[in-house]
Amino acid sequence: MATPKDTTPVQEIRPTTQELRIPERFIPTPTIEPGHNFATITDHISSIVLRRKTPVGWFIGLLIAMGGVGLLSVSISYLVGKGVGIWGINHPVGWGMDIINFVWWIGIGHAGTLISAILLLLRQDWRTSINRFAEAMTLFAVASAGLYPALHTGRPWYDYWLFPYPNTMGLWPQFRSPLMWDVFAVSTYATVSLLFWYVGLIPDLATLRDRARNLWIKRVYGMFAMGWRGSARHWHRYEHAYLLLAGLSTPLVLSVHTIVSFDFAVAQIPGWHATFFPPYFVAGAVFAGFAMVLTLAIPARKFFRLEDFITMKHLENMGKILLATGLIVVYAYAMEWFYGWYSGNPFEIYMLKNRSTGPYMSMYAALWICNGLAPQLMWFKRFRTSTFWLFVVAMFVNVGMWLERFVIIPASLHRDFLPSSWGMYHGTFWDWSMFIGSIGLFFALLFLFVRILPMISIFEMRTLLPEAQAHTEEEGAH
Amino acid sequence: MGGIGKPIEGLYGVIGEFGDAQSLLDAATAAREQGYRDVDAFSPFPIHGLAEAVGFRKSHLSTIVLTMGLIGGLGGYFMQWYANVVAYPLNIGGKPYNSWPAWIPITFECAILLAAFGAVFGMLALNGLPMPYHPVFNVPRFDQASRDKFFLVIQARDPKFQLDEVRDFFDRLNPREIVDVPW
Amino acid sequence: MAQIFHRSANTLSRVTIFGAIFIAGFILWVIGGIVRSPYFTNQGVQREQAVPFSHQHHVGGLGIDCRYCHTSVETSSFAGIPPTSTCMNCHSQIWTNAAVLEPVRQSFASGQSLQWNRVHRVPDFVHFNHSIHVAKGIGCASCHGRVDRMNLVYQATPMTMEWCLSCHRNPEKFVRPRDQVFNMDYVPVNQKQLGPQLVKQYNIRKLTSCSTCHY
Amino acid sequence: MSDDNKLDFQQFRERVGDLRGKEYWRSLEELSRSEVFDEFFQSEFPQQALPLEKGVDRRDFVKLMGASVAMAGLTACRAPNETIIPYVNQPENLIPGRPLFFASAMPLGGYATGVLVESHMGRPTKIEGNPDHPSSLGASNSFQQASILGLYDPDRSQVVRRAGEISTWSEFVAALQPLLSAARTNGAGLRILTQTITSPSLGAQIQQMLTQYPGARWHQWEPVSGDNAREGARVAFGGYANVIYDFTKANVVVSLGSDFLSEGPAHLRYARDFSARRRVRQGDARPMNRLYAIEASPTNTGSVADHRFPVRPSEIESWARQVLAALGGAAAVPAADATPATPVAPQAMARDLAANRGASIVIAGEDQPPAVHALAHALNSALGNIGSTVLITDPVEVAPVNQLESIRQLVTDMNAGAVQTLVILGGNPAFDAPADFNFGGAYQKVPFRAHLSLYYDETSMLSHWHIPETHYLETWGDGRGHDGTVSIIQPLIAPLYNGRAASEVIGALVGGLDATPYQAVRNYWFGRGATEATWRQWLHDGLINGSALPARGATGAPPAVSTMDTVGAPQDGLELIIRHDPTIYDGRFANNAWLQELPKPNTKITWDNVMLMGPGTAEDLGFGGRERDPLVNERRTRMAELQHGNVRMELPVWVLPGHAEGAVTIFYGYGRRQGGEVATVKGPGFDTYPFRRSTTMHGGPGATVTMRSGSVYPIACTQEHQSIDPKIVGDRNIVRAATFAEYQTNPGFAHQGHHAEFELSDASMYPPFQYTGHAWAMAIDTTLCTGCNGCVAACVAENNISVVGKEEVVREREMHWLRIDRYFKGDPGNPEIYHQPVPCMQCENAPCEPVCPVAATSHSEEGLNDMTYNRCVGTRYCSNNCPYKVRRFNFFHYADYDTPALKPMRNPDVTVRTRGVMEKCTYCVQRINHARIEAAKQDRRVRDGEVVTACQQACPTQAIVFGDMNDPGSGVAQLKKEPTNYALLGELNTRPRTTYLATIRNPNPELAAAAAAGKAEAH
Repeated sequence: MATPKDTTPVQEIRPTTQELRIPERFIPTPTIEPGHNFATITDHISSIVLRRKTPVGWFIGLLIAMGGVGLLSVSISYLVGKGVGIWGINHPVGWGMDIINFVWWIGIGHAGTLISAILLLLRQDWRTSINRFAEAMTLFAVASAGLYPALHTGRPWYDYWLFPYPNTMGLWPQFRSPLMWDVFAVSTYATVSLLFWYVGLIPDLATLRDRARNLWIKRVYGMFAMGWRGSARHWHRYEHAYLLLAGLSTPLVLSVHTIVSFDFAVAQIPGWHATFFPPYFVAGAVFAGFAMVLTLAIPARKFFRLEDFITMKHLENMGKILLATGLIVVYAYAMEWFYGWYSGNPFEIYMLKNRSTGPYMSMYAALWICNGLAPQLMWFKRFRTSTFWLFVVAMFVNVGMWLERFVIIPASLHRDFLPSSWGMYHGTFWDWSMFIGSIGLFFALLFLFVRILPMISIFEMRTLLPEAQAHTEEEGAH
Repeated sequence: MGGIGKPIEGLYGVIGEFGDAQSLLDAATAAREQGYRDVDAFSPFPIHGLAEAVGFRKSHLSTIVLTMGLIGGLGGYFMQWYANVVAYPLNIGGKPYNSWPAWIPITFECAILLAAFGAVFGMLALNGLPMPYHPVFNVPRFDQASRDKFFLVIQARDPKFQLDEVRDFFDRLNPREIVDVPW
Repeated sequence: MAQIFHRSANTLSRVTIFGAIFIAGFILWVIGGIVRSPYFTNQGVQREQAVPFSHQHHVGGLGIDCRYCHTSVETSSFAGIPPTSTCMNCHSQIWTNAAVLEPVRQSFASGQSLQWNRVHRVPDFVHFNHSIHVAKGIGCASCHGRVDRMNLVYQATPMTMEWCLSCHRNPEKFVRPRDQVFNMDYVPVNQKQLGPQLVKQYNIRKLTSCSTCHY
Repeated sequence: MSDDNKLDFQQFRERVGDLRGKEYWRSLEELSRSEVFDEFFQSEFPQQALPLEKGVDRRDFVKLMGASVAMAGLTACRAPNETIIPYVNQPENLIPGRPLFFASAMPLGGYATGVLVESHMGRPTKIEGNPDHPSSLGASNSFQQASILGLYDPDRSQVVRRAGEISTWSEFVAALQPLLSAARTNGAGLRILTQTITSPSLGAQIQQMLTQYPGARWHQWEPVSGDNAREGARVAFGGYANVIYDFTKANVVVSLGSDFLSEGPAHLRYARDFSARRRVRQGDARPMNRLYAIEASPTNTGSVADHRFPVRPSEIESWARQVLAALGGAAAVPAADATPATPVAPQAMARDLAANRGASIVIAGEDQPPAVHALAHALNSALGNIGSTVLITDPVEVAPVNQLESIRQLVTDMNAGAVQTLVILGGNPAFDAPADFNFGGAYQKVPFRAHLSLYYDETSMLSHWHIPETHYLETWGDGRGHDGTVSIIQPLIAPLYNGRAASEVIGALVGGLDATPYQAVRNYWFGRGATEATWRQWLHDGLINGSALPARGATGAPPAVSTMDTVGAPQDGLELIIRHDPTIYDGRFANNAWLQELPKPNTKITWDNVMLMGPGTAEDLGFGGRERDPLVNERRTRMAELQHGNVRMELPVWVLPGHAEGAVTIFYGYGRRQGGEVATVKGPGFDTYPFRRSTTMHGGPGATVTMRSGSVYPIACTQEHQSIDPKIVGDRNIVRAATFAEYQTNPGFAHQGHHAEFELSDASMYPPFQYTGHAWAMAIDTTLCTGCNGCVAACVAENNISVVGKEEVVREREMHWLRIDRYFKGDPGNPEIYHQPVPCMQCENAPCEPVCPVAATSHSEEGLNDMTYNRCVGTRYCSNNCPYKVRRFNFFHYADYDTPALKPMRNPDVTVRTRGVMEKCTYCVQRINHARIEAAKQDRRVRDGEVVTACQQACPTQAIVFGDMNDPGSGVAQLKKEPTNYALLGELNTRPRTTYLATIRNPNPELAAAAAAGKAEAH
């Protein structure tokens, strides 16, 4: 039988916009630049993964990240060997950068699922080109976050006591504790995000399986593709499952940071004990998450020439989201003052006084600048549409969200009820080394991801093309 | 190549390759109209209406997910109730043994977790995945199915399957090519 | 496109998935068994002693009361390990030159203590008190087993926390009349009826607060 | 055979039963001779009458270490193989696993205070006061509590040394002989130097020695000496005398720089008596006493005074004179005197005193010059207090001398080469003798130098011979209390480190009699009519009844005060005050980590000595709040150079509100160069003895201080205070106080007005938990707390609390379960000072519990907030959520598992905590459980007073009361009904079981009015 190999190079097929019959609304800021078809999309994205030669920049980046991982492992060994005393924590400040970083990472870990799930339900098809990337980021952020609760305990080798299992002590976890809620929320979130991400990957893994030339690489991708063959029935169930997952992830993603906020809201320390923490934290998480997506997407699209797929439309939308969530966060900051004043409670009032004029006032001021002022630039289109300014603002927000957690955790603890036990908190070398290390871990994973997996969902990109539209007669009729 | 009316040894079916989604959809519809039942279509992305066109009726996924979710929720609550009320009741900060409000978060998380498992593994199971080996992979150009080509297969086990008729049928749809798919 | 996997891969892949789940469950089950096994609890592990002292002979045979040697069992948290002089009370009269007793005579002459290998050991963060258990009608045999039938003493019960709790939660299942505490052969007759009655009589409380044992 | 065996056994146990009742207070002597047992064993096994001359010897002790069950902390789940090592001959009455209590006495500064020592299987583990002893009445102070650590201290000297080389006792004795024979012939050249001695037996030995060597001389030196008191008494009464005060009879007390509540041999007794007149209760009509304190640097006594006048040291005398003058006393006010800040005060005080003739006390501080002491006596006689509230007895010391002159003489002779042999019995003169004497230099001129001391210290370094001294818990001895009551000191354990007692060294000098300390003491008293019975009674009681010195009749002629030399008018410039350190005393306790880590009263500084000054003075020196507060937040402070005379030294500055302006206080005792790792490395501090010259023993005018801007010094202070706005404390109703007058008109003041908003609220979405059975609770009377630290030290000793060291305290990681919060109120120049002991509140709605993910902290059915160390994973969430911040976390492996010497010291009833575990006060649950078990064995409820927490037991003023809230008859239940009873941070609905009785002070209405008037003018 004749089997002519399809060797048509990418450049040859470049129909014009007219030929592609691209709807008007796409022209100004399209989610995908004109001139693409199934083949070009497929080849471009998969080639990033499959091309033989790895760019030098990637190696350099991975090397630096791996340095961070090294630092992390040193810090962890020293921590387990010596005790949490190597950190700056003390009485009264029992939680320092360990929990700050945990909350910070978890917050960042929200964008992915949010983009994938909620924007999917909202039929925001511009999400398509960034969701894969964001989901990966989520997973790696949650991985970094997970380090801290596990290692912040005084005796980490007994952490397994937090899991309910029948034991010779006849003891069980104490489920009234928000930390137990954390255990379940974070592990569920990690698992579901992983599944969601993997399900999204299956058809693309099949694509890579078919594109790869080396048999073993084919087999590896083939193994994870689980023999996906694009059957119509499979596609149907697949989309159904994906939609259900999205539906499940949406409340999940909201619950996770709600529960993280309970760690504080349930306690009665002034500055923690506030009923509006859940929405406040969730908004903060989205805020932080999108900032991190921008921080990563802007360099990535440049480096891998993905401007065609991650267009200015995406960046601008994310800028708008930054602005929206940023305003919610600022509202929360304002409410803290209102509640403090309205309660007339001396402890609350002093807590606010101490935040704004106490030893950590500089932190609090910086927090307002980063999370309050910087995002306001997003009101203006010329900032929203400038990758430089977007990146700058995103960086401000990243820092700001870390400061927010600092202000909430140590700055509330260090002066609580009895002045006799007031104290100060300062991060030590090991606090910072562990933080930097976790960032290293995050980026190391990210670098590996972009090298071995498609950072943009290929099959979903295909559906964005007008050719993807097909109609049965009945539909065609009217 | 066997006789009329009965499946042919070693033949899975006949597959036709098409250039775009529309023609695949039309082909699938045509095949159904021809009365073929064991038809399947392959595309690089989900095509609206294609599954129905090849005779897909209904997915039972929702039921599975709902059941799993309920199991998860009830199980989660039971776990907490058992641990803190039955197994070792302790006076924790003067709160009652059965402090149900404190148990809502974990109940919820457990429900979500199991429901998600239901969705993913249910989908895979219903799709009969993993299935790394499948006859259609024998089709030389089938690797294009995950790029930009569209395929329609009529299986040999279809009661109406007649090799020549099927080939003719495909010819009429003028696909890029027609291939017999061996087992 | 050529097949990249053999036909068998289909079965194989499914088997591995289910196999993995099964194996994980199996391993957990095994661990659960191990921590309850003598390897961890030392239950039933006999320990060599400098002097092969036989409770079977002294208690079962001669019928010496537990308290003759373990003098402080009713007064103190610590039941007491008899001083050499206690051994010599009799063995200065009988078996005065039995070879096995040489270490005892040695010890008494030199003033160097006999060294016994500890058989029953609760962790240092558990504060167990013999006297109150005896006073509340918990028999020696309930925890230490039929010592009168042990040639070399071994730990008869697991002595894990869940084991302690089994009685602290349901004392009525184990309590016996005070005068039977030191009786090795005591067999409860209709504990169902006697137990609750004794619990009331000795006003035994269900002590499951953490600070009952841990402080 | 088994039957009659059982029968005898029955009797045997009955007898044990009889004896057990008397277990407490039992003496080793009694232990060894209990007829019941002898007879029993005689009859049964004649060949085994067990001889037991002494207590538990070292070999037994080593065995016991093996036998004791709870040795170290949490271990792995896999049990290691252990061996049990029983006795060979078990002492009767020693019931393995049960503590015994023995009466003894702890000497300090020569004076012996009765104690009860808890002994676990031969290991002394805890000191309690002896309720029968007049100097303590059952209370105990931090020195006594910490002496347990002093006993086991591995840094103690363990061998005889000759010129630093290891030697033996017999070699020392041999080396002595030629010298002694020489001394015997010409007599001269032999000197001994001791500290203050009240021990009759030792005194007798020394006298015997002096008669044996006519030319020999006996010198005494103690840095914290009573010289001024002695001289004052001599001026007043024409001879050395011992003055005893009876505060139970005093309505008005005037303290002239005296810290009688926490210093001096009788402070425990005085604190008890004084507090007896301040305990304000419903339906108790007795008026509250009133305390005026005139002092320079704040003391515990001053901190609880109803009126505290911070004045420069030199002004105290003029105050006294004005009061005396106002009373029409013998002496007019010398014209030279400056008039004090508030002229109205002395008159008012005088009127108050006059109104309470015979029922008032004027007491002068040990550091005050003789003149002030004399004036105090003059005032007392003028007020007719002598004979009623003030008793005069003969001196308690064996040979009272002016010790400054005594050591001056010694040094002169040494320099003159007149000293051939010097034997120093205890003390550390090379470190603590007056700087201008250069004792060390003179000492080295002596051909034969021997030094007996607990540590190989600065003096030992310079000695030919060093002999390790026995700790008081290791040897026999005797001593007198503040009123002369004699106690026999009996050992709890054989010398751990081959120590020798002073009596043994004297024995060696006298030659011939090589009596053991036991024989020495025993022979002395049997020589004075003691019988076997009385002797055993004394040991049992811990004192010789009726051995107190008789009070002299009131001296007719009022003391002559006009004649004596006066300090003279206050001068310009700063005045220097030199005081001994409140926690490590004169430096002898510098190696005691418990005392080093004890927050010093009022300053709350640990591990260091600082230069104290008032806020105003600091401002003048350019170290005001703006410069100070940021540093203090960070547990840091500035260095300043202090110059006095020709001595200059850089010292860390610490500003203490209420410190007299124009004066600075420094503390001596730190800066040890030798004598233990803790003393020299972990807590070195600064050696301020150079400032202490024979002319400036307690400081003096003419000091200059200059700030060193650059250098910053870390201070391990457990409670920052400069940065705290008193308003905050007020807003939060942490301290609730009123005057006695206000209380009488409105007893419920603690729950009214602003306080009303901060009451316990029962609002809860859950039904309250029902506590049938016991409900343990505590009430602390803040009126009575003097901040003396006795309770804190007791808590450390009882609960095996780890020492963390200066660096960790600087990092705010101190581990004390019980802390004494100190709050200032009002004018920083002269604030009211409040002490508030804060243990775990044992909240019924404990915020710490619901947040623990593993139920490591939970509630017992008796309402205790249990902390299960072995279950704790260390999330620290509980500590974060504790509003009182009483939880303590083991950030590192603080507990010392390795040092063998420290293992037997630990309380076997309390788990030693490991790294990564939270810990906290549990109301001494081990004591509760012990009591509950004993009660349960007798089928009864635990009686009130059967459980006494360590802090309660130590407290000299009985400010802490613990018991069963559900027992209406219990003391604590009564106090909870008091109108002044309030819950700290009650509005948080934590329902704390520990509550406080509001502070009540009794200021002089006249002065209050005057003050108000003053304010009015100001506005």
